[in-house]
Amino acid sequence: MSRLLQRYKDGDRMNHWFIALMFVLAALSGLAFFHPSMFFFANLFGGGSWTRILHPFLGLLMVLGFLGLFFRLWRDNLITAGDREWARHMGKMLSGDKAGLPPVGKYNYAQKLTFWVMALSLVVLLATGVMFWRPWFAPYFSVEAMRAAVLLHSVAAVVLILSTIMHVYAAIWVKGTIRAMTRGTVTESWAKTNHALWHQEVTKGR
Amino acid sequence: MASLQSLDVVARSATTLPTPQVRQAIPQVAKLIDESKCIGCKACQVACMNWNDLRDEVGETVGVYDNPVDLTPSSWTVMKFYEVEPKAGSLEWLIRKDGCMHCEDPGCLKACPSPGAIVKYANGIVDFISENCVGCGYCVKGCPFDVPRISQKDNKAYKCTLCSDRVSVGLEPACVKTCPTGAISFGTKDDMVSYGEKRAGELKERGFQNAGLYNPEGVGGTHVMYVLKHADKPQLEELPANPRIDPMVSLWKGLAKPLAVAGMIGAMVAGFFHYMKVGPVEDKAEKEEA
Amino acid sequence: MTNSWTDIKNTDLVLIMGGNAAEAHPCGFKWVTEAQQHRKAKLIVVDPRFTRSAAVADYYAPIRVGTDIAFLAGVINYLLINNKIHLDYVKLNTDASFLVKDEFGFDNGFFTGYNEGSRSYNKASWGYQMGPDGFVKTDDTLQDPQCVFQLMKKHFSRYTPEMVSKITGTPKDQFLKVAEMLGETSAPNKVMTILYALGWTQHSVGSQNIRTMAMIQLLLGNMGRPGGGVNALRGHANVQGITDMCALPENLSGYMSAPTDTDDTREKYMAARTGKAIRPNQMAFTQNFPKWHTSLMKAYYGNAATKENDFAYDWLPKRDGAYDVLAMFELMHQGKMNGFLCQGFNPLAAVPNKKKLSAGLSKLKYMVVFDPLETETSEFWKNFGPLNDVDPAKIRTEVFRLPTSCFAEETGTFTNSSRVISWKEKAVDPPGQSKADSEIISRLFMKLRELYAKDGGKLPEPIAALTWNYSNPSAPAPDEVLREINGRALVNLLAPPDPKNPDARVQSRWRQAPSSRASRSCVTMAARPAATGSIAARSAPPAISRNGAIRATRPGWAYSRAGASHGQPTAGFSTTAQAPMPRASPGIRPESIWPGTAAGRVAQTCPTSAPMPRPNRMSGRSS
Amino acid sequence: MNPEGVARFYAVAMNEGPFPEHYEPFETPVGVNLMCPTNPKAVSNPAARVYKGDMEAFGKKEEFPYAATTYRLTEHLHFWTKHSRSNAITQPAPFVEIGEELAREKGIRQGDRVKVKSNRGEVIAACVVTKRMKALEVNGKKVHHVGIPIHWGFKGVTQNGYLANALTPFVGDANSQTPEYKAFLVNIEKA
Repeated sequence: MSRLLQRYKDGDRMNHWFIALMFVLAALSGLAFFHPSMFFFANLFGGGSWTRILHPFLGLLMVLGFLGLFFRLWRDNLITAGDREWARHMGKMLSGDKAGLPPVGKYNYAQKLTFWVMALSLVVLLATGVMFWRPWFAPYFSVEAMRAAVLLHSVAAVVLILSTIMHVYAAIWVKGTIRAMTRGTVTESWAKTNHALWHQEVTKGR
Repeated sequence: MASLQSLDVVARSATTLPTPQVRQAIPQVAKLIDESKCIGCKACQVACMNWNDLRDEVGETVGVYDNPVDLTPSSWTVMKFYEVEPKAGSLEWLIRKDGCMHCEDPGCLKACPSPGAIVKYANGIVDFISENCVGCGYCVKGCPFDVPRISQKDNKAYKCTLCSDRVSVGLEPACVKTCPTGAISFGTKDDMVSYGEKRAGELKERGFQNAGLYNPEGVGGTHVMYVLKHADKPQLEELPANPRIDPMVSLWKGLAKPLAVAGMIGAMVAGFFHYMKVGPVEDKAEKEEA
Repeated sequence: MTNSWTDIKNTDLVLIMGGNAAEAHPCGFKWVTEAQQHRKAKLIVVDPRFTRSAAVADYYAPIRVGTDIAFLAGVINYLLINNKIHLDYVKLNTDASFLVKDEFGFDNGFFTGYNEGSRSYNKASWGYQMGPDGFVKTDDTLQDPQCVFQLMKKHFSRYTPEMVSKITGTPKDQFLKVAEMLGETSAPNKVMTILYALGWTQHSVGSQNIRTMAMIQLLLGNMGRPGGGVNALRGHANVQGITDMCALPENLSGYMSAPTDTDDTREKYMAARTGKAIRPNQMAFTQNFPKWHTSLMKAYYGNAATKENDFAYDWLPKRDGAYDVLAMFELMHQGKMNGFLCQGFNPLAAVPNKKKLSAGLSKLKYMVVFDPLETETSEFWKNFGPLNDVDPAKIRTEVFRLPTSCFAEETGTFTNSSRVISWKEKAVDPPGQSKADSEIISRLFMKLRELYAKDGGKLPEPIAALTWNYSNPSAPAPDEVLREINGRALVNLLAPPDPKNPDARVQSRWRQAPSSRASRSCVTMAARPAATGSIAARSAPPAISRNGAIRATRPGWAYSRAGASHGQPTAGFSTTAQAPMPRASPGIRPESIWPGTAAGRVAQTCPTSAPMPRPNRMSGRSS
Repeated sequence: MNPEGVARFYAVAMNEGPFPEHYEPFETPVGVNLMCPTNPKAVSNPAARVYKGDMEAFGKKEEFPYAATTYRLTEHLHFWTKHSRSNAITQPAPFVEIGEELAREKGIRQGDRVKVKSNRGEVIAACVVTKRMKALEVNGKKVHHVGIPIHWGFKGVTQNGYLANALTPFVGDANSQTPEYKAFLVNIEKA
């Protein structure tokens, strides 16, 4: 049984799960309006009107939550020269051949990408969402502007959902990852295998 | 105001399966507004208020005859006055009765996310069913004529019902009943179209060369039509020249829907099979130690 | 209206001037759109503003306010010099050929006989030249320089298109365009109608505005023809009804001129009002005046009105001066009138110069307001900031407000612009303690009568002897009043033999005309010594007259005159009088209270009959 | 029906003359009667009754240069329907109408509050600036019109307003005594 390494502090984890929760609620309530086949989600929120009332607030909370995490993690997610190298070998990653990949730090290129895509789509969701948030803000925007807004809002939402699906799958697929967010720790061997450079960093001087 | 039977509902918002299509024998109805006979007396506005038991706020004069100045949740029709000079020096005072056009292909219905909040009846009337309205305001974005208004009081969308309750029992809409000069007529769509074209012809004789019937194809024709003195320039009266459901709305409520759903499901399915084929990533170290 | 609303659909050209039919009369306006669509009629609007009528017009010309006579006189000139007149019609049906006294003249703004001090004319020099036979001299060639036609040519020749444009501000080409379009209807197969309202009457030259138009229609031969006429559009549902009920101080019921101080005997009164034909084979409408008046007095006083007491002539109030709406408030302002019963009338809002009105009302001892609404007048004493900046402390007038029922809250009739009378049933009960005007006035009358009986007083007879046979004297039922006004036979008369068919005898009845309660219900009594209680105010000028069952009913003399007109049948009257129309005739007969106005309708009831003599349009009051 | 038995072109019954003649309104923007420029006594109807004090209450064109007229609107009936909610909704508040040219001269914009003064009183209301009232060329000079609907007062369910008859002159037709509501003089300025 190898040593455990601290990957996330409690704050980070609580923040993450708060976002996750808000995402699920916002996504379900949003999808209810997006496609008739998913309108039944509205029942989870007390019917159409309540869904319409709650969705913007859920979305707002998600964004605020993400803001918190953003400030904790943005530095670790800056794209580096190593990432470009790693990107070239992404194919091996998908076939599960870890050995063929250059060593990475706390996050690999794909994770960083997901981080920024999520951040970006949340910005779009917030901006466009406000534009047709009834009854408060919608009256200040022209119908044309709102038409563009609803379209962009949907696109951004889909992007966010897709990247989240990927995010979740990756966590399930790479064994030993989930405990990072459930317990905050990972096994040293997990770190060696998946984030060699980060492992060196945290074990340096021991 | 749902006053017809569910059998009469031929189109229903946010509904993926077909609605009853058996009622084929019902004649399509239409209201024809003959601008050349309209004296802007606003009797239709008052008739609408009285039949539908609406009473808007007593407003202010903002410097025009129009009052209320625009459609509101409690004013489903208003007279709009336009001082225009189609030819330089030839002043005309165009008076248009504004309200829902009851499109054959209604943008509001297309945009509405709430099942059954907006319906189209077999006779062509587009109606809002308030009990299903969630107040999202999508109908506002869907409408090419900027008609629906959402109440600040109850967050429901409102507009002209073409007096569907009266029509369903064989009466004409209240505004038609009231119009003192016969500027508003009501009948089957076919009759109204031919009468409208006749009137347009008579107006041409009277010197309005560009008189014509406003029954825009872009929305599949409308069940409220105008006889315009200047059908070539409907913009003179804030009527869109070629109204159609906005491309952004079509995309949003058209292609975007299946694509997105396919994408999301696709992503999950892909993940599943990837897992099954490649299997999980486990770190060697653990194995060795074991 | 000389014609009916529905008749407008028969016209080829509609002129709207001095009115705004589309806005003020939208329901009647349907007949204009009807004519436009189905008869391809053209619509011309002449107005200072481009109105909602102009919005649906074929041609619009602007005009400066108060210059209609210049415009229309210019049209007359245009018609005369371009010979756009219906000459046969003019020769047959107008006084064009009559010779006028040589003394008559016009110079620099004044006709002959002007007295600057009294601001009035001595009309001695104006009359026609009378021949030894007692008839007017005429020149059928219309060439005599003193004949009306030539005088007219001379008078209106000064109104050149240039002058018209200079005065009215109407661009010359636009004026000529209108004149030309009007001129086209001089063709015998073309007819024009004119719709006007208060835009012509509410001027210091209001009556002449309308007269000028009447002259145009005569020149064009458009009077008394379907689709023609000069049509005054009344202000609301029943203003005609109130007018028919002698709401005017100078009238008794049936538009019979009321006596003045100078008519101290019945003889004088009759002499001044009984007309005599001044052309051979003609009749003067007013030659039966004594018969009408006697009928009225029998209706007022029944058996108390006898030949011996001159049919109670002495009991009638004698006007000591003008009591029109302006005169009344002038008296008030001078402090000479200090009590005011204000029935269905909002003078503070409706009468000119609010400041003067307010000052006048403040000098009253008391004012009683009968109205279904809280009128400004009833609160003239209250300070509403700048909107009504008065000091209640300084106003001593005691104001009583008597809530009355509204039109939908009482049974009765409406008389519309066409003089068509419709009976209406009460729809709802009046709120609270409101009462019908008729009940309020009747109770007041009963109280007065009681007081006279108890305390006597100067000349009690007019009140004491008045016919008042209602099942409930304090609240006459509308149908009772209507029945009474329809008149009743005192004695059966046989018509004189028909010369064409001497054997046949037409059964006719001499009917007694009843009084119109309105002659009292509309009284505003000036609390002044004259116990004769002068008829002091129209209860409701066009500005705001009220529907009321009683005032909405008909003047009864219409029948008695029908009887009277036997023996001298003339186109119009023999037709209408003998037409079997007991119920319908009331709708038609009152037309004739405006001399000649029946013609338009007669032409319809018997299209074959020659166009009727035309009226001199008496006053702007017909709006 | 007339003693003549025919219609009259020539009517002795009329108080100001057997033939119609143009006379200016008692408040005239022209000042003279162009039909008889040399006769100051025949500017306005010489037979019209004018009471003592009212002559003085007439305004002159120097002080009140604009021709005004009062009128009804289709949405209301005189001073009754301001008590009715439905009518109030369709025409809620008092206004006056002027042409675009006059508005430009006076710096008045659509909907501005304006003060209209006659020699007898004043009215303050919103301003409707319109193409429908154009300046007219009268005797070589421009005459502007000011239109004043009458329907508002200080009772009822409409917005309160001034009574239009604060402005109108106390003089009537020489035959019927119907007041001259339709032609008088005012001045107008931004309130």
